[in-house]
Amino acid sequence: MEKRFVYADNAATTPMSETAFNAMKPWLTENYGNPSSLYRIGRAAKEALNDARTVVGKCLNAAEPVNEKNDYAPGEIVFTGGGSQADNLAIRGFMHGPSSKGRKHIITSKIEHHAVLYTCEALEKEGYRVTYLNVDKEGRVDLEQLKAELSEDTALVSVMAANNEIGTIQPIKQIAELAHSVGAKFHTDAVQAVGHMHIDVQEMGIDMLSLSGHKFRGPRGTGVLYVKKGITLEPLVYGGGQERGLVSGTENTAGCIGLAAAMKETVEGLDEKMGYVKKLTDKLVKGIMENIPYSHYTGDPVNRLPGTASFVFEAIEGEGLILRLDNAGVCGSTGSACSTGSLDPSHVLMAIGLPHEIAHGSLRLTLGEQNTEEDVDYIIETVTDVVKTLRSMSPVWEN
Amino acid sequence: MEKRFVYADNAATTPMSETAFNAMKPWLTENYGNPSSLYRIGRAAKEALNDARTVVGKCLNAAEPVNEKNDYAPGEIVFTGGGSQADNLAIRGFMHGPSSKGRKHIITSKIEHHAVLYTCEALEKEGYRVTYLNVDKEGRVDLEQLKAELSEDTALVSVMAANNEIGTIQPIKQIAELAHSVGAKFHTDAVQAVGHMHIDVQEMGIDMLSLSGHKFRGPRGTGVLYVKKGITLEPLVYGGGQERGLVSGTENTAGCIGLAAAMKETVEGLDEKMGYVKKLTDKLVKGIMENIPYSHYTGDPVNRLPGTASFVFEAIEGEGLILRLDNAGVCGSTGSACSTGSLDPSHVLMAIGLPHEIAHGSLRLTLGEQNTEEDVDYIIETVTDVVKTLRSMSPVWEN
Amino acid sequence: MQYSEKVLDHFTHPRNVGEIEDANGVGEVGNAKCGDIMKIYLKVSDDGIIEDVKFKTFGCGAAIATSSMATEMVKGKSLEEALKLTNKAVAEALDGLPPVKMHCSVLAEEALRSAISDYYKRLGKDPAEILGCDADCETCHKAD
Ligand SMILES: Cc1ncc(COP(=O)(O)O)c(C=O)c1O
Ligand SMILES: Cc1ncc(COP(=O)(O)O)c(C=O)c1O
Ligand code: FES
Ligand code: FES
Repeated sequence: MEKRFVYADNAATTPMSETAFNAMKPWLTENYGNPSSLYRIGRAAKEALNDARTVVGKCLNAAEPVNEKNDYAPGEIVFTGGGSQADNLAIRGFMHGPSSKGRKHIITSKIEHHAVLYTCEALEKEGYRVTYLNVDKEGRVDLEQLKAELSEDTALVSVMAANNEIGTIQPIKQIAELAHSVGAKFHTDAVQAVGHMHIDVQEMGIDMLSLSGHKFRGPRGTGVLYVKKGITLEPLVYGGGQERGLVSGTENTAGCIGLAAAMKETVEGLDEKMGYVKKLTDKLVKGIMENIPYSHYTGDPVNRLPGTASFVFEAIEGEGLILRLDNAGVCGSTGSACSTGSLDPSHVLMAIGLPHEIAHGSLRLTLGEQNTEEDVDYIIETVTDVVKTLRSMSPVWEN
Repeated sequence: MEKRFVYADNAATTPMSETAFNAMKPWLTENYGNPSSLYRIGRAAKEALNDARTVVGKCLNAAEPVNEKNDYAPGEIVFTGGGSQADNLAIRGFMHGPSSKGRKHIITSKIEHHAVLYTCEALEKEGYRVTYLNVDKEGRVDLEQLKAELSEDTALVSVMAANNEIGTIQPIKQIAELAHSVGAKFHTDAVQAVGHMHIDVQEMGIDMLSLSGHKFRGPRGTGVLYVKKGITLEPLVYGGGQERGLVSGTENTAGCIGLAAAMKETVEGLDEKMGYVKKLTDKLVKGIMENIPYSHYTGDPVNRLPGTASFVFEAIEGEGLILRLDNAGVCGSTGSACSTGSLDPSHVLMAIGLPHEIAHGSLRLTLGEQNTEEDVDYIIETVTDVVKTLRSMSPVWEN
Repeated sequence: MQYSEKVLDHFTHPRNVGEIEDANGVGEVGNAKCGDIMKIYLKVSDDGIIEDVKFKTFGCGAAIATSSMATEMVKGKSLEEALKLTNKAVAEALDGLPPVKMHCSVLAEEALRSAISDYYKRLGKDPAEILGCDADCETCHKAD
């Protein structure tokens, strides 16, 4: 097959869409008013920012706006500098703020993103108690354990909507209900979910939700924390009082507008687009599993993000795999420890019970609507070749 | 005079420069690799990000890079989502981190930006002790008070390089020396200073310095905290470990590159550009003071930012002034309480000793290199007219 | 904070600005420390109709716009009708005010009541009997 360039790492970041870029451009250049300024060009920026808020609110089915022109249910949509900032604000801000009502217990899962895990660990040092739920082999959180751990001291349950490494989708509606049954609030890190599955904060009982612009073809350095009306957080950034005082700093108007434009675009016709992506992914998974012996599919085969295909290959190491795939024009990622210089492979692969030596050979390929059948054929062929080559060099490989 | 549009609020934000936009553009569109990714397009992003770091480091005269291709004195340049984030990280991160060595006292000034003041107030609630230094009528901090307050318990002195409302420049080198004399570290909020005066972190004895991209014609939502080697902070945002673990989150490559490009451009030929801006500002101040009776110049007439002209006019209120100037095409700002819906006028105008009723009539005009002599003539004429009209409507004005 | 087009119009082209030389009712409320003072001049006819009204205001855009709108709304009306004018009605007539600016509209209502009170006082009547108070208490001189 002819060499091609295939970007199959859409869970890491996505190419910005033309729609998003075009929406941003005027706000990067001619429309430079500061939204806090009193004069016309400032007010225009403020209005555009609130329009962006409204778009995001609608995509999540947040509460109705209080009035046509102004904030979308004032404060429900809080712009941040990315998904990590949203996660930090949600968890630290909630536990330190009045809405936690003195409760000191957090429940989360073992396979959360580090933005959630490390925030929780920092809170543990301050004296909060954190339960990290186990997950099964396919990455689904243990609901029985959740039920057993919930108590009147539980302030917050934070479980991601979908996992970034293996794509497993969690039963968040059920988790939210359980959390609410003891009076706790529910936060979900939906950074990987937005644009890949339907989200309805009201229907799903979500109290807080994090998302990140660049994961759905919006700009880098932009994110949103949805905060249900009535919840009061401690600020992440103190200062001039922007974003309801939660994330002070002159607003990145262009970024917020780009995020909203990308979100609207991504949510439109989602079913159809995801149907297409899922078909590609299924083909990819089938091809790889058939071609490559001693390979294992990771994640939940049914409840998973349509674009995520993740594997482990025995007897090889992930970093080398990524670098060789790159030479062949394919961009993917790995949870191998070697890729980060740490000792342990990805905490997610550990949590689903993979032995160290196998977890090292992990590969995550994440497809988007830009990908084609030809891309998939090319990936299958390339991965097969590369795995074969690496195995032929591996002392632990016996034919 | 013919109506024109004059943007004279460069301290609020600046129009992005073409250089910055052009530098960013490819990183918004075609070069979308995540800097943490192992493959080529990821590594290219990482490299570009570190080049941006190097540019910023050079502009501040940070320590020499450890090697040619990599981080500028690893970690000295930390990218943040803006000036407020840099201030929060510097102060909260330092006090909570190991470098404060258990000392519990902070010294700052009464005229800092709210990003500093409110962070300090939050720390007070946690049990830290904060001294807010007085300033004189021209806005210079009281060095005698500083000397008297410094003790072995003082961990950090944070005084802004130049004030955003009245433009007064502080003797930061002297302040840094005093801080060091008791073993405290020195942070300066240089958000308004960068691009308007020379900054040399080594020569000035600065341990930490905050800056914000959009104040010198770079992009919104980008900033930097310079952190001198050897200082360890607690993170502002926990997560994937980006920016030395201090501000986790997928890097806003385009934004950082835009900031660096704007910074380089702004620092080149600074003397000449600032000479030009100062001439304009002097003319503006002279014209307004001569034309308008019962007007007062605020700030230090000598040690001030070259582009800042700030005034108070008796018997009128600032919000109305700004709105009418806007109608005439002139963008400026005010510290009036009415402009923000708060009860008190700007804390800076209070700190320099202005009575409430006079502080309400404040006007800040901040010029940049884009402004011309004609702009200045037009501003003088317009402000004179508007002040006259508003006074004619004011019950407290007697001819 | 966003002003409606109407607020901006009344702020930019305020109606009835100035003083009335031979006013027979003058009221002033607010204080400069809070950043707003409003003074209203009334020319009331013998049969109790507001023939002319003018104002002077030291205050924000909303303060000036509400002064302008309030004077428009009472011009040609009887004192009884004028006394029924509420700050809410003034704000509504301006297509609303930002929440943080509602207190500025109170000022217009109070200044008007104060001027009407002054008119009655000049006639030797006790305004408290008609207004329910003499429109000169501490509440009337507070910014919000
Ligand atoms: C002195 C000073 N510090 C901090 C900031 C905050 O910067 P940013 O709005 O980029 O967060 C500003 C500007 O708003 C400022 O003028
Ligand atoms: C599940 C999840 N949460 C949070 C994040 C953090 O988002 P960002 O990098 O935009 O801060 C990511 C992506 O990196 C993610 O995949
Ligand atoms: S007069 Fe001060 S807010 Fe209206
Ligand atoms: S309400 Fe004003 S005097 Fe009573």
